[in-house]
Amino acid sequence: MSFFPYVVAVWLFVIGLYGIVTSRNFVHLVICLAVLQSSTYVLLLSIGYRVGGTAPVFAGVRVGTPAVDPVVQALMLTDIVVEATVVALLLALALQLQKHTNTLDPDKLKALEG
Amino acid sequence: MLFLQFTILSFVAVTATAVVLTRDPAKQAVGISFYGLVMALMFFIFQAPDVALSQIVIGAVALPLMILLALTKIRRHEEEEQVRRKEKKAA
Amino acid sequence: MKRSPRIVFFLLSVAGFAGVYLWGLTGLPAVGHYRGPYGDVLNQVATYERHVTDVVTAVNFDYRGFDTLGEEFILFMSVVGGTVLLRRQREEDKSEHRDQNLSDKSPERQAPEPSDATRVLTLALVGPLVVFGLYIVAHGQLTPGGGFQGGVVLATAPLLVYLAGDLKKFKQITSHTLVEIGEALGAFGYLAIGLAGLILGGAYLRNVAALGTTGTITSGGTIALIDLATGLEVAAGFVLLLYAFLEQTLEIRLRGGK
Amino acid sequence: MSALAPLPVVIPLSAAAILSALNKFLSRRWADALAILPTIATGLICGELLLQARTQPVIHWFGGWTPRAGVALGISFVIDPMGAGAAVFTSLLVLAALVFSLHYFETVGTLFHVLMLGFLGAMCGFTLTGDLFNLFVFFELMSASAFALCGYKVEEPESMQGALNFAITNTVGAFLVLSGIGLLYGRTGALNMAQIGRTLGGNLDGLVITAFVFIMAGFFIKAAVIPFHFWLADAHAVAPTPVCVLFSGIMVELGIYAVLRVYWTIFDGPFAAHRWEIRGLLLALGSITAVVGAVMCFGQRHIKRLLAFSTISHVGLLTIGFGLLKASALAGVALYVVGHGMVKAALFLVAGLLLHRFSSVDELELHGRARELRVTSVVFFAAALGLASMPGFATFRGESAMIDAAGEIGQGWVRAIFFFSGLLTAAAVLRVWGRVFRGMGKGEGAETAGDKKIKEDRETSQPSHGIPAAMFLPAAVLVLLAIATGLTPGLKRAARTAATVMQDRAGYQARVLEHAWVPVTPAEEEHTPMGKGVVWSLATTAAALGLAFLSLSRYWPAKHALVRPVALTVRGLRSIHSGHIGDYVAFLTFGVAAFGVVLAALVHLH
Repeated sequence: MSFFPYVVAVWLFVIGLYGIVTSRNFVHLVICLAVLQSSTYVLLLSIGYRVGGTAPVFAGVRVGTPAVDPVVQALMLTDIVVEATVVALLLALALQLQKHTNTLDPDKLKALEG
Repeated sequence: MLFLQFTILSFVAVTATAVVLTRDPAKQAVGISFYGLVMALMFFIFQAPDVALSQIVIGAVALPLMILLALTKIRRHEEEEQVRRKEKKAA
Repeated sequence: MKRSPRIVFFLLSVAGFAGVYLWGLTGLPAVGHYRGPYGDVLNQVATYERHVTDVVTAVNFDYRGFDTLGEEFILFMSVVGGTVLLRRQREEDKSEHRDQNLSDKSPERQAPEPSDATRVLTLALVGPLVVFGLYIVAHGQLTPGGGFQGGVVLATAPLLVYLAGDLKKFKQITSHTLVEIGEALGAFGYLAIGLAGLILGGAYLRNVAALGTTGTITSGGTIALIDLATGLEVAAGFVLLLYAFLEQTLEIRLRGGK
Repeated sequence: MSALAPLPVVIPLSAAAILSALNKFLSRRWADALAILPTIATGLICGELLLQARTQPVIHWFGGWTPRAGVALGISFVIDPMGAGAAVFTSLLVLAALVFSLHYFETVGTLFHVLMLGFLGAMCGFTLTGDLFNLFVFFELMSASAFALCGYKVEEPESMQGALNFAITNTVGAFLVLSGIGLLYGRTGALNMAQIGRTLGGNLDGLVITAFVFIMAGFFIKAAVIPFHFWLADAHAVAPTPVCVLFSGIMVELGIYAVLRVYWTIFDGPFAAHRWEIRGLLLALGSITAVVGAVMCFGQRHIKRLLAFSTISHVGLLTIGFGLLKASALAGVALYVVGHGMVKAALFLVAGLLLHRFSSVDELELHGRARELRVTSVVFFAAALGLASMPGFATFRGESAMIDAAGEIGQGWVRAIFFFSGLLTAAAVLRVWGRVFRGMGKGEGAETAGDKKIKEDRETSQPSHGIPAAMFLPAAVLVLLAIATGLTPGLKRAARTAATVMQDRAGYQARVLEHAWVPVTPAEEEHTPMGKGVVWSLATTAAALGLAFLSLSRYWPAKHALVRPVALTVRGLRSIHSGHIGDYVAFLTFGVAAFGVVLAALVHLH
C-alpha cells in the first residue's frame, strides 16, 4: 500500500499520454488530457495523506487531532478549476475546427506541415 | 480502511484506462462522468471532503455536460454536411 | 510520422518516462506518512488565527489566497476566451436572420418536448438546488465546500430550467449582460477585498474585517467575504461558459451552400 | 514591505474585470484607453519597483503572513532587479501590441483587450513571485489567456489547429511542472522557493533529479527548446500579429526566466557538485535548438513562421547562456532578451503592417509590392541587423557577454553556434527584406524557399492605402529602443549586478525567510576589450547580407549536386514538423525521458 498510489499516479500519466498520442478525434484527445491531469490529483492526494488522520476540518474535532495536509487539498482545488477551464477552451477550439474542416482527426489535417 | 483505499485506487486506474481506450467520444462522455464520481469517492476516502465536493460538481457534472454539448453541436454539423453533400449530388 | 512508427517511438519513450518518474517517487516518504511542516503548522494555527473550522478554506482564501485569486482569473479568462472562441461569425449571423422567420417549434431547432411529469419534476428541483448552492457557499469557512463548489451548483440551476424545456424562461434568467456584469463583479470584488487589506493593513489580502465567533456563519472576517465574491464569480462564470456551448447547439445553424 | 508590490498584478486584472463588465456599453476608443492606461501604469510601477530593488529586493507577504521560524505560511512576491526588469519589459511590449492593435479587430468589442490585460497581469505575477505553486498558477493564467488569443481568428481552420497544438502541448507541460512541484513538496513540505532550497540543501537523489527534469521540461515547452518546440511555429503562424509580438518577444523568454529562477533558488544547491553535467546538457540542448531553428528559419516563406523559427534559434542561444552557469553570462541573457524582444517585436509588427496593407504575409506573393513603403523598409532592415547582433544593438551586448563568459571557462566553441544562428536567421530576414521591399529575386512561382503556403486572412476591417501611424510607430520606436539600450552606458553593469543577485541563493533565503537586510553589492566596472567581439559580429552581419543577396541572385545553387545533402537534411527536418499533435506529444515524451535518463546516467558516472 505504501507505494501503490504513486504507481497509480504514474499509470494515469502514462495512459493519458498514450491516449493523446494515438487519438483520432480531438474530443477524445481532450478527455484523455483530463485523465492525464487526474494523475496530479492522485500524486498530491497521496503526498498529503496521513494514516489515521482526519480531514482538516475542525468542526466538532479538537484542534491538535492528527489531520491530513490541508495545503495539498487547496492545491487540488486550484487544479480542478484549471482542468475545467482548459477543457472548456480546448472543446471550443475543437468545435470551431470541425466547423471549418469537417473533421476532428489529427491525421487528416495537413495545413501546418513543414 | 486500507482495503478500501486499495480498492478505490485500483478502480480509478481501471476506469481511467477504460475511458482512454473508449474511442467513441459520446460513450467517453458518459465514462468520464463516471470517472469523476469514482475520483470524488477516492477524495472522500482519503479525507479530502472539500476536494470531493469540487470534483463531483466539476468532474461528474460540468465537464461531461460541456463535452456532451460540444458533441451535439459537432454531430449536428456533420448531419448538415451530409445533407448538403446529398443535395449537391442530386443537383 | 506514420501512425505505427509514432506509436512504437512513443511506447519506447514512455517506458523511459515512467522509469524516471517511478525512480523519483521512490524518494518520497511512504504514502500515509506526510512529514510536514507546512500543513501541520496551518492545521495548528488556522482555527485560532482566523476563527474558521475548515482549514482548507482558510488556506484557499487567506494563507494562500493569492493563488486562489489567480485561479479565479484563470476561470475568468477562460470564460472570456470561450465567449471569444464561440462567438458568432459573419455568415452565421446572416443565417440567424433567416432563421428568425422559422417558428421556434420547428423540429430541428428543439429537443423533443419533455413530458409534463419531467417538466414539473425538474422545475421543482430548481428551488432546492439554489438553496443547497447558497448553503454551500455560505458555510465555506465552517464545513467542506465554499464559494467554488457552491458556485458551480448554483450555475446548474438555470440548466434545469432549460432541461424542463422552458427556453424562454431560461433566456430570461440568464440575461447575458447581467450575468457578465455579475461575473466581473465577483472577480473585481476579490481584488477589491485584497486592496482593502493593502490600504488598511499594509499587506494585500490581509484580514481587515471582524473575525467573529468561531463556528458561526459570520466568522472568518475577509474569508467569508471572499467566499461570497468567489461564489458569485464562479456561478456566473459557469453559466456563461455553459451558455456559450448551449448557444452553439441551439441557435447557430450554418445554412451555407444554398 | 512595499505596498506597490502587488499592483503589477492587481491593476491589469482589475482593468480586465471592469472592461469585461462594461463590454456592451463602452465605445471602442474608451476601451482602448481603459486598456492602454493601466498598461502604462503597470509599467511605471514595475519601473519604480526596479529602482527600489536595486539596493534591496522588495518582498511582499500576501495577507501579512510572514514566515515563522523559517516556515513560510503564505505567498510572497520577491522582487529582485531581474524580475522587476522582466516585468517592465513585459509592460512595454504589451503597450506596443495594444497601440498597434488600435486599428485591429473593429468588430469584436472589448474582449480582446480583456484577454491582453489578463495576459499582462499573468506575466507580471509570473516574474515577481517567490512561491513555486504561485508560479504554476500564473503559468496557467498566462496559458488560459494565450490559448484564447492564439485562436482568436476563429474563421481560419489553421488557426484552430495551431491553437489546439499550442494548448495541448503547453497543458501537458503544466502538468509536468505540477508533478515536479508535488515531488518537491512531498520531500520538503514547502512551496516557498527559498524554503525549498534551504530544506533540500545539497542533497541529490532520484527525487531531486526527477523533479528537476519535470520542472525544466515543463518550462522548456513554454520556451520552445528542442524537442519541445513544435507548437511554437504553428501558434505563431496563426495568431494575430499583436499576439505574436507578445509570444515571441516575452512569453517564450519567460519560459527561460522560470527555468533560471527555479534553478538558482532551488536546484543549484543539490547540483553544486554536478555543474559540469548540467552545463554539458544545457549547452547541447541549446546548440541543437539554435542550429535546427536557424536552418528551419531559412527554409520558410511564410514570414510569421520564418520569424517564429528564428525565435526558436535565439531561444537556443539563451539556453546556452543559461548553461554557462555564470553571472556574466546570465547578464548577457538578460540583455539579449531585451534586445531580441524589441527587434523581433518590430519585425512581427512590420509583418502585421504588410498583412494590413497587402493581405498577405507570404514572401513570394509579396515580391516587390512594398517598394513604396520607404520608412517601413528602413525599420525592417534595421531590425534585421539587430537580429544579426550588429554592434550598437542590445543583442550585440548580450551576445558578446555570453561569448566572453564562455571563453573564460574554456567553452569558446559556442561562438560558432552564435555565428551560425545569427547568420542564417538574419540572412532569412534580409532575404525577405530584399524580395518584399526591394523587389529583388523572383516572385511567385519560384522554387527558392519551401513550397509551403498558409492562407492568412486580413486582420483589419477594411483595406487602406496609407499606413496608420499607430501601426507604424510601435515598430519604429522599438527598433530605436533596441539601439538605445545597446548604447546606454552602465546597462551591462546593472545587468551583471542583477544577475549576481539572482544567483545568490544564501542571500535570497536570508532575505525571504529571516527578513534579513542583505544589501546588494553592485558589480565592478569591467573593461573587456571589445575588439574581437566587434569584428566577429560585423563579420556575421556582412556574411548574413552576403547570404541573403546570394539567395536572391541567380547564382543561388538551388539544384547543385553539392547542396543535395543539405537539401535532404532540410527536407527531413521539415517532415518532422508535421503539425500532428500525436507526433508533438510523442517527441515531448521522448524529450522528458531522454533528459531524465541522460542526466541520471551522467550524475551516477561522476
